[in-house]
Amino acid sequence: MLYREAGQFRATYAEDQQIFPLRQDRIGVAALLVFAFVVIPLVGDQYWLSAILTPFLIFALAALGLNILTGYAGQLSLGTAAFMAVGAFATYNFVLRVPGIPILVAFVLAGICAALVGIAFGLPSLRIKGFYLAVATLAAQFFVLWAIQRIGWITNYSASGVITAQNYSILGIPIDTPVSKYVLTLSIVTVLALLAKNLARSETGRAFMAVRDMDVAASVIGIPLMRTKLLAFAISSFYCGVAGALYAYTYLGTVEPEAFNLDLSFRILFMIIIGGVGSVLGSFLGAAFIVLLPIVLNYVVPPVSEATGIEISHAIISNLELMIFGGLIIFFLIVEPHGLARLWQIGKEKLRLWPFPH
Amino acid sequence: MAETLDTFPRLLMHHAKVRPDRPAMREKALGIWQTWTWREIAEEVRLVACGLAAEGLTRGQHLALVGENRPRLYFAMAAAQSLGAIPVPLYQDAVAQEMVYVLRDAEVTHAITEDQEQVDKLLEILPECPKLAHIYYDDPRGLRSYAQPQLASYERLLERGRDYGAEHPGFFEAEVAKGAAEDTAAMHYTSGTTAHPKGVVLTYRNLIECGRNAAQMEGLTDREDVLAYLPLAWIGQNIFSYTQWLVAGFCVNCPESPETVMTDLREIAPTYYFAPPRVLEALLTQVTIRMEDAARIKRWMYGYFMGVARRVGGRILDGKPVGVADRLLYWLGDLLVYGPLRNVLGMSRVRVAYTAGEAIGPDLFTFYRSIGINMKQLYGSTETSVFVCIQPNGQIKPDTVGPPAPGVEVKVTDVGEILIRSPGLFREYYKNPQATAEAKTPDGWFRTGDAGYFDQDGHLKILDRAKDVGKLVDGTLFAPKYLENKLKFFPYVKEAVAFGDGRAMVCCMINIDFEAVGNWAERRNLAYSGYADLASRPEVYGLVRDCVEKVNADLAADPKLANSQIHRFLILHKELDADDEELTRTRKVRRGFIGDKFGVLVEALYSGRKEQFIETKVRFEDGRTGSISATLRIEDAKTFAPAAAKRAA
Amino acid sequence: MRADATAQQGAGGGTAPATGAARAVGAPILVVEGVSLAFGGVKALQGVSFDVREHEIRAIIGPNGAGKSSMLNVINGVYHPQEGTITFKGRSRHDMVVHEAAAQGIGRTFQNIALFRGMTVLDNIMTGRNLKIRSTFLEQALWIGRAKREELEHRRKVEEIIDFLEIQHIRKTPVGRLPYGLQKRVELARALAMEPELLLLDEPMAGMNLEEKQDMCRFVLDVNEQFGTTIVLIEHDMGVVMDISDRVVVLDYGRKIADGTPDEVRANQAVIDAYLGVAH
Amino acid sequence: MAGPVSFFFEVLFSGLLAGVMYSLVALGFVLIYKASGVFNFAQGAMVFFAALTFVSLVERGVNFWLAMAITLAVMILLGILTERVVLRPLINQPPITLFMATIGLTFFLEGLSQGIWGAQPHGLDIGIRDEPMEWLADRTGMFLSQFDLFASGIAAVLVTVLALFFQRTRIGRALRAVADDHQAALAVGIPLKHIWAIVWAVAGFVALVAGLLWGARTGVQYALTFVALKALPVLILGGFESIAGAIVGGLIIGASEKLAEVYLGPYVGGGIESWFPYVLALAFLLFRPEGLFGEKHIDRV
Repeated sequence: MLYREAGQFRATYAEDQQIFPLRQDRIGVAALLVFAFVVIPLVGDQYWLSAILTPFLIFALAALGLNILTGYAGQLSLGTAAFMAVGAFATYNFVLRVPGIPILVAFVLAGICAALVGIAFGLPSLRIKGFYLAVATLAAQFFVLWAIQRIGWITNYSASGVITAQNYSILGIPIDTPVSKYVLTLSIVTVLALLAKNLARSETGRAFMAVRDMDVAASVIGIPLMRTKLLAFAISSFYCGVAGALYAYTYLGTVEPEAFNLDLSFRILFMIIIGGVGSVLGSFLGAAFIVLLPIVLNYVVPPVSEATGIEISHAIISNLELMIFGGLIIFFLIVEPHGLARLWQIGKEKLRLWPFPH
Repeated sequence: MAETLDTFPRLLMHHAKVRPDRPAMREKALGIWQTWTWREIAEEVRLVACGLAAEGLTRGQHLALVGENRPRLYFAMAAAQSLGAIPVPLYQDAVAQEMVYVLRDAEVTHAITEDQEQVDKLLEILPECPKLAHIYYDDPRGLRSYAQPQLASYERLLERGRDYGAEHPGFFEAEVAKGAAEDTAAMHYTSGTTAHPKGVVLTYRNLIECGRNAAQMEGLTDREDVLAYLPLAWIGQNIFSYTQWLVAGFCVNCPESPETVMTDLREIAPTYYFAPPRVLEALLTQVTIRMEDAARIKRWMYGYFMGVARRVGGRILDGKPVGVADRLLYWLGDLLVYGPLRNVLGMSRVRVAYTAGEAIGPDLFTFYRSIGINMKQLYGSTETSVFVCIQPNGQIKPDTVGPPAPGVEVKVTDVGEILIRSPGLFREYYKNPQATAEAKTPDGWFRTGDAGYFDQDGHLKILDRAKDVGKLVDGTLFAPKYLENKLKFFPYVKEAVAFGDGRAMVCCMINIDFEAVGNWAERRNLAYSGYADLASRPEVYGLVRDCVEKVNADLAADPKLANSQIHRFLILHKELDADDEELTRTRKVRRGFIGDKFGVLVEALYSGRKEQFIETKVRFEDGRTGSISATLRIEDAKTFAPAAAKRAA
Repeated sequence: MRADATAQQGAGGGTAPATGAARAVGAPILVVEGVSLAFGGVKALQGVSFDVREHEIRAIIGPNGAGKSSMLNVINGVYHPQEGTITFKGRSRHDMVVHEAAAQGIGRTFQNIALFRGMTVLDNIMTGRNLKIRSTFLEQALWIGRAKREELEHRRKVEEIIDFLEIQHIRKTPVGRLPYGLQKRVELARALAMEPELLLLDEPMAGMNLEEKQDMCRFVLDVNEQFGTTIVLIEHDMGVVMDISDRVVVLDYGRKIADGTPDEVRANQAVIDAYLGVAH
Repeated sequence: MAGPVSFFFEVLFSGLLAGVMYSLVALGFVLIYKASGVFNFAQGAMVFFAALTFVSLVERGVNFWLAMAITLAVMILLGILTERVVLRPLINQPPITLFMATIGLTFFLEGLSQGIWGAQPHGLDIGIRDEPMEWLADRTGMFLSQFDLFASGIAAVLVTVLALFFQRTRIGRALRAVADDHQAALAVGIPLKHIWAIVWAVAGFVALVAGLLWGARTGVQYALTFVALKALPVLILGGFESIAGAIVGGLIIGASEKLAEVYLGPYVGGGIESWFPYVLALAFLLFRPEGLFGEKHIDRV
């Protein structure tokens, strides 16, 4: 209905292969970007910026990283948080030990560190698949956290392993307000999402998906499995590493290794299952869902509790949250394995075919 | 300057100079719309012309074009004209034998074909057409191992042209300069509902003046987009996708294949569109079928807003006063239904749309206008270079074809036949002075053979072919095409053939639309084994009877036509087919032929029998023939007394 | 009417001589010598030797379980034989490595369609071009220079194959939604996108109806004629094999029992026995 | 016999005994994997759920054995529900999907159990003290916990019972048949769906036993769910389909983990049990991807 496609024809392959081939989509995305970059910083209050939008973007980035590995390349990982931790602590060390290093360079280097760790823990993927591999990635989760906690040099010998992000600025502008942190996060996430979209529509993305869908056929047409899988681990870990760096530097400010525990890994896995496996959009939708659900529950439950007279404590709400997450995972796996992104797509198809049925 | 632009090659050179880098033609191929600019086309036409000259094509000779709408066939057309040779497009779906007459009559020496399928046909009849010495093909697929000396690829022709052009600098320009407005521009063979087809000789002046007048009237610019999807051999295709293309300098788009026309139409979304009624009918059938599968609420919404559109859509399009509430409703409908519908039909950008080639049912016509598409009727024929009457914007009446187009004189004889004099009038029938003399009066009027009259607003109303309009025994007017078109508005009815001239009542043979009725049957879990089986089902008879009776109710409301209600009908066991000569190649019903071929059925309709056995010969695609037989049921339909029916609101 | 038109085209292609003048069978491009393959105790192939000449269509036939698919899997390195050598384009080796075989110019389709189900037809075929892409993932992520140029160039190549196999209308459809016959065609397209010198087809017509089989035959012949691709195919339908292949190898219980032109093979007593012995 | 040697044995034995505890949890995984091909990540949550239910019942004054019976009933019900609600709709999906579903189940169960019984830790006393056996310490100089010994005994009994169950009963044989071939199982005459329900119920029972033993040792608290994580390397080592593998794998992991912690830990800062088993299992995987007792599968193309 909203999609009036008639007359949008492509005369070159470049037009046909652009990320958003439909004019309406391009307009929509442009409007969204204007809204996110201009309107939100102008009107957003501190709480929304620093407690909701910034973490949402960071989680979306981490989910995107996991999605590259799991959704596109088909390698399940339970160690996402570990790669984030590498990013966070590597950034800390780069800033600490390389005087005057620009923060963006530190982020990129931290991402590369995470990528290297990712490659190391991706090595077993050459011999093992499926949940064997998933279990193997748990090793990364435990080993990395252990290493950060035990190797004092990494945390600059802080007693409890806690680090505090140093002050930093970009082009002389100190990044110390919720707005500036939000805009920085948004910029990085936008660029990385764009790069991910580009990867997905080019040779690398197709190689990932080929390995995911049928590895024997992939190797028969000449896709080297080892290189492809390791590349997936590297790129995925890079994204997670940058997400971890942002987690420390634009969201929390002060982090301990335990912040990157297995629970966080699971949360990010949930984001992609609910949001949509193998979809860049899905990473954002899933992150939004997981970030917003507790907030919605906290808004909704107390009035219900008052109205019904049943006392619902905060602990119960957090348990309810766990149950809802778990239940939703099962629900989505059964009903819509491609998550919210697929629902979105179906809705879009309906609008494109309107008034005819889908 | 305008005086010198009096041949197509000169027009082409003009565009190449004035708008060299504007897209002139596109073709969907290899997944995208490959684009040629005017400059590129002019250059390619030059090469092809040189190549054809090198291969011996000279002034006055004929070049046959056989294939779908492919840019290269258009280029070849312009190339031939540059040399003063005359392009003769053939119907690409004709079987080989049907091509023999034209190829011999026009003494065709060179032919440009689309692909292996067409090459095979020409090779098959080569012994019967000794003059045909050169056959070129566009798509080399499968033709590699063909060794016939007459065959060469289009690429080879280009190569020859490159060499020839290098050897003869200035040759092309000199040839173009030799052309004159009175030269023959093209020859189109009339589909020939009777006897052999006749070659209609049209000059540059005929085509260009006609095309230019109409383009001015409709305000066509060089920004129009047109989809070329109808047979090249049809004069309309020549006018809209070639003559006016060169006159206005817009862009013509060739679809990927006949199967993808709907998708391609939607992608291009032409601004200038034309379709014979059967295409519009097929589109409406698609819409109806797909809406039937929609959820109930959507069906309701569709039904409701289509009602609103019928009531006020046409008036809004004509700029007539409409109440605020209705305007608001129509606006809402446009948002929810009409706009999306235009979008899925690929007609969002249409500024001017014509329906031509045949009379259109008023309901079908109104449907498109009501959803906001500026559809107009156009009256004309091959002999008049199409344009005789055009409905001007804002003065659209579904049952007339509008006033005469600029520069056209129309008069109606005492016996009701329409005569025409216009700059577009053909010069002659090729090598057929007798037919020319029959068709053209000494003072230059062309006898159309159509019956009609001017209404009080000066709009021409066409009844039918003059020879087809008849009278029932009681003297009531019987216009079979009018009835048939009313029936064909229903998605379930594909073709209808009405009989009644000199009879006491009107009876009708009907072809169901296999897809629409098949869909209907599936939704009712009605199993059927094929077309003949489905057509014989009592349920289907019931469905068709409803359609017939609705038509009758309508007819009863019109005092002049009330007596021509359909009393009896039957559903044919086979689809009427051009290969069996029941339809013309432009898919017009050949009523007389059908009356003869199915004589027993006609007799059974009027003798009151309940069923009738019939055996008919059919011809398959590959040229084999066979016969099929069936016992057809004949049913009565309810008719309405003229007084009992209320006038439609 | 349209389906008939295609069939007519098909008939036209079929009437053209299968061994046209455009195609000259050359020297052996592939030589298989003494290949034996066993899974645990099961002997799939025992001392099989044969050669494939450049530009020819070579068929491998045999009853179920004769080791035909195993043979293909050995040729392109999916299985590693215990004994024997494979000589491809003059280089002998004990066994192939899968993606190396691809790089050497061996393309392959599978008996049970092995398409990438989560991807569209276009993307599936594009994966066939992956080997030819030189840009790095970084360039691709940034969509600059070489990466973009290559992507568009290869798209054009792929479109030619799409056109060749007449699958334009399903270009953007996810392969999972296609009917079986079309999936087979897409798989062939993907293999063709590799521009292989040697194309291994594992039962390309299995499970197809007559019209689809005719189409597929026409495509196989066209590929052979137009691109000069050497083709090794396994097929169950004897009629098809005899019509389109130059030479035939017959396997039974992992051993070669006959080798020769279709006529020679048809007359071979061992072949007749092997086929009569198979219950249908 | 005091000194480094006896200390080594002390470490080794206590490791082996702890390993038995891992085996006990791994056993639950193996049972379900064998019968339905599902890698049930929620096994840990089931252990926690069982222990928490039991201890809460006992704290509310329910008799020990009655609490045991009620908990068992709850676990069986949970198993059946899981099969019905989660696994049956996902039948024929790729194993990795089922795996993720059980991660969802893990969260659901954690939320559910704490939602019902509260999140505060509980002590669980089953009458055996977790202290060294004096007579053993006196004679050999080794300090081994009598609780560990007791737990090992229970585990041994459980394994024996299960082995008998698999070998001797009709259902047991059907279960084994299922593991090999679903069609064959149908031939035994037991509907597949019943078999799966039974397996989930048995797994629930094993979870209960493991929950009681682990709960008695470490207290019943949220961290109990992590014992599942301990069992994973055991599974990789022993193979997903082998009961014997689960036991041997458990012993190896338990022993090597303790030994590594004692002899290697000091050099790298300690606390290496969290990851050592994984690294060990991974290193092992690279050489034998099918595990100790697993069968080698050939990918047929």
